[in-house]
Amino acid sequence: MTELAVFGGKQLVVLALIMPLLGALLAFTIGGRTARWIALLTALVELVVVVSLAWIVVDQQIVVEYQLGGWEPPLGVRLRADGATVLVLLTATVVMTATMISAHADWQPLPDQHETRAGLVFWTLLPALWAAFNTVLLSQDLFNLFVALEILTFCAVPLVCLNGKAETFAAALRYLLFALLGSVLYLLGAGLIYGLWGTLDIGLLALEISKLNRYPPALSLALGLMTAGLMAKTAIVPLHLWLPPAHAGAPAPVSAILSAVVVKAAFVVLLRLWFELMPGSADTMVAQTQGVLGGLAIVLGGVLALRQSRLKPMIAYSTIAQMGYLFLVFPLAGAASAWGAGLLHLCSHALAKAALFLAAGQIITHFGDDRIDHLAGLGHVMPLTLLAFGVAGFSLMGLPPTGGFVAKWWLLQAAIETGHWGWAVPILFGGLLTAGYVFRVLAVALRPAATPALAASTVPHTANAMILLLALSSLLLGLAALGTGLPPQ
Amino acid sequence: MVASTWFGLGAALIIGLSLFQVIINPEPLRKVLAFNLLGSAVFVLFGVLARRGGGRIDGVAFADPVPQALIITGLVVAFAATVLAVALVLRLLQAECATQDHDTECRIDD
Amino acid sequence: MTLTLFADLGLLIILLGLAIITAFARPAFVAVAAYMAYGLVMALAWVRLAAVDVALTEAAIGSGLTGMLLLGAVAWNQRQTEAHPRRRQIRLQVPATHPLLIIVVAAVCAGVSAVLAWVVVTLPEPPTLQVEQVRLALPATGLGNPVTGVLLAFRAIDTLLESVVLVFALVGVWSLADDAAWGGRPRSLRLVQHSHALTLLGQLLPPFGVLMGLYLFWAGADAPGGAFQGGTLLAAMWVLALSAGLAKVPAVSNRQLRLLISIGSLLFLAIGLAGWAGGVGFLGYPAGWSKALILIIEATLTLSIAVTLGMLVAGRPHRALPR
Amino acid sequence: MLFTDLYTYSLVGLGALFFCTGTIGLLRFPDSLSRLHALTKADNLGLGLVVIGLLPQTHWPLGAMKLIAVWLLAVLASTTVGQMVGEAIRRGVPFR
Amino acid sequence: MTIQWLLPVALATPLVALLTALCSRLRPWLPNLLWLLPLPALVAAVLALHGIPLAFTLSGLSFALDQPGAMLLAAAALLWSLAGLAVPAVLDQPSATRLSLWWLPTLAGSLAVFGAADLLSFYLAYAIVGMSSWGLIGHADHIQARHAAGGYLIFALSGELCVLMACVLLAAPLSAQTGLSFDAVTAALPSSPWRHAAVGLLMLGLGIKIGLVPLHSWMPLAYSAAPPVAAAVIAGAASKAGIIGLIRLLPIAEGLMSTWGLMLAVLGLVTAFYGLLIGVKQRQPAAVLAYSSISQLGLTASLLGVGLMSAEPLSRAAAVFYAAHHLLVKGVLFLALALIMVSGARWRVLLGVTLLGLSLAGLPLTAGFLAKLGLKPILGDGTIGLLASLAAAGTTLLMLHFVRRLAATQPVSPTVLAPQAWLALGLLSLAALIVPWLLVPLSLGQPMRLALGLPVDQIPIWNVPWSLTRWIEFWQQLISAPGLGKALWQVLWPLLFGGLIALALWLPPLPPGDVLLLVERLGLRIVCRIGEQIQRLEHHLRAWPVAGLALLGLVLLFAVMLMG
Repeated sequence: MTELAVFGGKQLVVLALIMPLLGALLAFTIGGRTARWIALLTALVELVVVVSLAWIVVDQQIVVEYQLGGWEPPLGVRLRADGATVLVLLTATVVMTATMISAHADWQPLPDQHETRAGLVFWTLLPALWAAFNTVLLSQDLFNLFVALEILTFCAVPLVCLNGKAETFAAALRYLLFALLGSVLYLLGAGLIYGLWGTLDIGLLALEISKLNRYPPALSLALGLMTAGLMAKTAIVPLHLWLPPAHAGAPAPVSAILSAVVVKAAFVVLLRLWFELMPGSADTMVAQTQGVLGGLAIVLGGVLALRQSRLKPMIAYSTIAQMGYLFLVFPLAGAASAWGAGLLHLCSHALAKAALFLAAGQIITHFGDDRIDHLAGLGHVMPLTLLAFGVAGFSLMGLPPTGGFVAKWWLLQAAIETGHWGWAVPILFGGLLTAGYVFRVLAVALRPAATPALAASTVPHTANAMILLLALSSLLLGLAALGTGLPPQ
Repeated sequence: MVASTWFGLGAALIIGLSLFQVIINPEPLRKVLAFNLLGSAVFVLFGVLARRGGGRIDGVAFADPVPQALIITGLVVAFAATVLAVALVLRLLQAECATQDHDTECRIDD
Repeated sequence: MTLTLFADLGLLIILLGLAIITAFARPAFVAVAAYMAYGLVMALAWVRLAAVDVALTEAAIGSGLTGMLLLGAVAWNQRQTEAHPRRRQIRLQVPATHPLLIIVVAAVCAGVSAVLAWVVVTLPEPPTLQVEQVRLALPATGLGNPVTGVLLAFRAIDTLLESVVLVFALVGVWSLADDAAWGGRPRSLRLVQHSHALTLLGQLLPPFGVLMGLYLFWAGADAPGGAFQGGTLLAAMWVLALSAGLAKVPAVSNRQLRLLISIGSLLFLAIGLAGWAGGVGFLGYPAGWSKALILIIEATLTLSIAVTLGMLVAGRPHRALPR
Repeated sequence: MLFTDLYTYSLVGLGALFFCTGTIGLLRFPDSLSRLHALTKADNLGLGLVVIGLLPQTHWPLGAMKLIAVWLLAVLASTTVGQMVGEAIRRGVPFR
Repeated sequence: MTIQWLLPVALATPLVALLTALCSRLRPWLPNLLWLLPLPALVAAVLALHGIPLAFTLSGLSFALDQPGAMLLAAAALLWSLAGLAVPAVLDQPSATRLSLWWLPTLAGSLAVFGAADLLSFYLAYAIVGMSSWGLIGHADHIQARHAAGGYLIFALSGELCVLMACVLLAAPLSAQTGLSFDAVTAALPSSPWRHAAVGLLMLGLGIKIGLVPLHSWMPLAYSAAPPVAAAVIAGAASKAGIIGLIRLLPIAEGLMSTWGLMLAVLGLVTAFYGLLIGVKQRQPAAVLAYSSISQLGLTASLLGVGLMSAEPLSRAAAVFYAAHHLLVKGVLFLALALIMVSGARWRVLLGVTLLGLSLAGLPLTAGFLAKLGLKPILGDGTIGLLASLAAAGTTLLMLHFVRRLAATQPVSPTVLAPQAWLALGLLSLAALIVPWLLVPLSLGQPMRLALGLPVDQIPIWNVPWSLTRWIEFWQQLISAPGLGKALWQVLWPLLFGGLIALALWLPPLPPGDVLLLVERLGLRIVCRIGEQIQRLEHHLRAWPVAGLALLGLVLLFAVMLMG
């Protein structure tokens, strides 16, 4: 039974990688009105593939490996899907599918038009971004990861300035240049590592590094370059200059995917770098620094989210704060539950953040104003959207039984287990700040409207359904995690 | 000191120069130019590593083919990045020109 | 032996000089010109580093197309500042005027390059693991040139992603057009002033260039060359013809153009899937067929790369097609 | 063998000399047009001499053909560029 | 020894200065010289403490500086000098000169009374101090001053008459060859037939001087009417004449003194608590200080009484130290009052005043704490010990009340004071904090060792010269003493108890939900300001060069960390 599962897993891994790529190319080539349907079809097929892959990997407890082109790792590139990767893949798939369905009506060509600019670009670059994200998750080759991260950036940047507003061009350019700076440093690091051992496959490198007792200067410089480069792409505090304008300026579905999926890719590579390449690195100084930067991000992001006057910049800063939580996994890596906590927080944040941004998008289009102080009467006009906003906010805050809560709980457990009490402070204070800016919005929104009640404008039901689905799935994730009891190893 | 090591040192120096320009120079076009310089210097380092991995068969020097392939892929990716960056800069200039004085026609190519 | 060392050191000094001019020259035009020269001299350096394939790519893409793009952008920027002198310069950031900040940044950059130099000098004995493996595995692919072997057989996924990168970069560039101009023709290659000399060059050079491009693509299997180098040369010739006004830039919504752009990647994907279906594994080639399949892939790749690079240089679409 | 080496040294040296004169012309001449003249004439001639000097060193006939092709292309390119720059100067585009 | 001339010069300088007042041209300069005159006395006292015997006799009047006299003289000279420094700054020209006319005799008397070696010189100095204080009290030209001066005069005169009669009765059994020295007097007293009358009259006379309960009523009127800088010297130095009299003239003799000692102790304690009760009700800060003086002097008297009762010589040394400490602290409080009445309250000054006020009550690390520690074994843990602790708590309450009233005083037209006034206050408060620490090993050495359970070495306490090495070694022993914690707590609890009562009485009325409202009003402003700072910091962080620098900085940081 298991070798059938293994064979099936191998094929599904390849399909998971190729389907979105094929979808993007076809959507571009055929274009016109059918581009949207091609993309949606790809999304559904991809959903089926990933769900079955997830079922095989998680249920059968196996790790699927696939040598591309049949060549052994030092020569060829290896794909690998273990429990963690599949979970993140599944979350990303859910988020992408939900966002595509909720945005299916945007940028539609007029009856006389054959094709619109934004429509073609959106329906081409979104599946492309998806393919790049899948490659980042599955690939085990450092240079292949570089190319995938580059494609991710090239697809994300044009989407940021899709609406053609002047300030979004500056934001997109700053995002592109800073991401490029990060990936050039990453490339330099990968090159140095190749210079040392002549291979770029993570498995083989882990073997080589485990033989060392002290890191040669070339390896420490390479790891420094790669870590800093990837941190530039995850927008941790000192390097977060590009995230707020980009995520706030982009159209809602795009900023949902940027915050929920794109930012996580570089983090997954960082996790792989620090946990698979160098197991047992929790006590090094670097892990402590990452923890400190994470704590700083939580505080700074939280405070600035509180001080924003508009909805989308607030949610963008909240992304910086929540990414801070993920960086706390590094110093706590000694504990068993830290890895599971980081993973769960990554997934629950992705779902909740996507719901928040999509809800914000609906609020801007149908309520007309996204200044937080002017949201009075929103509860009356768009009750469902606000409900989704609230549920997603609770998950971010970490109220039981949401996924956010379980993640924070496991993180605290890890902090106690490893005896580093200090890390509990940012975790709890972050929760407080998050509660601050979520309730601030809810408080205003639930207030009766000063002006006569606006007509309850019709938010498209599919969009509402998708936002609710995302928010509730973040909730269900928490329940599922509670169900399993112990965090996955 | 083998010739390739000299090229490595030269590449390290150019990386330092171009990083300084990327961070300090405020003009976007000069930043993109510095990025290209940075990229080519990184690829020279790859080339040096390739040359060290290679050798000399009956008088004809050869280098490790894998980094060469990586460099070619890297060059194409860097070119794509440059094209996107330059297009963004020109579009930004046009948008800025449009916002500053609405009267003149800010066509990007005339 | 020392003679070639002097030649290399001379080359290196020229490279450093050009790099310094590129980085620190005040007028942008000089910087870009220095960068193009730097690219060409770098091609020589690649030959010295025994990486001829890379030399070709660097000369074509690194200095040729990139130089042309940057030159066009700088020229347009200068035309704009001359036409509207009082407009303030576009700044991506507040210029770092604080001397302390500049000194610290300079120090940190110097630190990074110093550590890098130290690392380069103290690199341990290089592993020849990969070189041997490629030499052993190459006959299986039927290719002579190891670089093409790596590119199209062993690390085929990288090349596939690379060809896709160009397509998505093109989509990114097109996305910057105005909504009204969608479907129109890119116009950035139209010369400000019609020039007879260019027309003559446009008529004389392209046939020779196309021949060279095809030769490069064909020779790529066994000697330095390949899809990218050939494709770039073809693109150069096409751009020359376009800018000389001998050919018209196709409209963005032109269906054939789209197909030409994505045919390379699509076919590569198709053959990969065929391998996957045929049990050889995705991007794997059945035993005897690998050389033939690789040549087919290279041919379509050359074609689509030529078209894509040409359209990339042509820029974003402008006037909408008169319906 | 001595004769071919001697022949190559002398011709390549002469070609290098022409390149030097071209560069000195570039630096010393007052206006752009005369500089253009120096460049296109001297450098092309210098290149021709170098190519002829190298002919015996390469594999006959393919290598020689390639060298000559290189020279012809260089001549074609420099004349076109010379023409275009000349027109630009005549039209009064200020060249810094 | 050539230095012998120092003591007479020290005692004579104020009188000589008084002569210069006759010439009108020099008179306006007098107030500026006031701070200079007590300095020779200070030097003499310091030398005496270092063990150099100083004595001289002048036609029947003999003066000598022994241990207690030198200690009190040093403290008094310091107070007179720094108060003199403040006089020209606080008072304008004509009244300053007028004040200095009465200032000089009081100074002379006060210095001489500590140096007196026999009955006659003691009574002479005591009379001079008594009479000239009248001038200082009546200095201000408003009715209350005249009324207070009149009252003081009646009390002072009757007091001096009683002391005179007591001196006569004491001198009666003596003959010419034994002289009137104190030792002779105390030796002859137990056997003399008029011993009870002499002691009673002596206690009555000196009781008026130190304000024991029925005889205290002049003191509050005098101190609140007198200009505060004058009140400082009277309350500080002049009133100590009574204490030195009790120490010198009452012999430690079994039997005779037990009844008088008991009476003195009881009277002292009653005065202590009476002073506290009335003092808390006073509104004028000067009056509060007056009652505090009454209470402290009462406590010292009770200390002497207990000593007399149990014939314990240690009590004298403790009383001297306690008096010296009270002298300095009271001087600082009055001087601070003087400066604040002119230039308005400043929170830094109030803080210093609170600190010194609480040192009276035994604030840890201050001289008062040492005094309290020294008193413990003498007063024992019985009822008297408990009462003494309660008195300490009362003193805390009184001092806090004084500070509250002081903070409330707002001069009608606040004028900027000359810097020398603040210099004087600063130096004096510094002295009040440090000098007692230097004097402790001499006086309180034995009782403190007893309190901390250390072995008591048997060297007699009086003629032990002061030396730095012995001082350091004394303190090293003390620090490592086992009983330190217990003793610390015994001194501390009254202080806390007094503080608690003060809080209960004077806490401003708070609205319900007090802390929350306070935090809300205060906290919100702070949080907003912090928020703005963080936003500005973050704005700088997002500048491109800074972000680039951070990125490369992280690269180097991580590389170095991994390499190390």
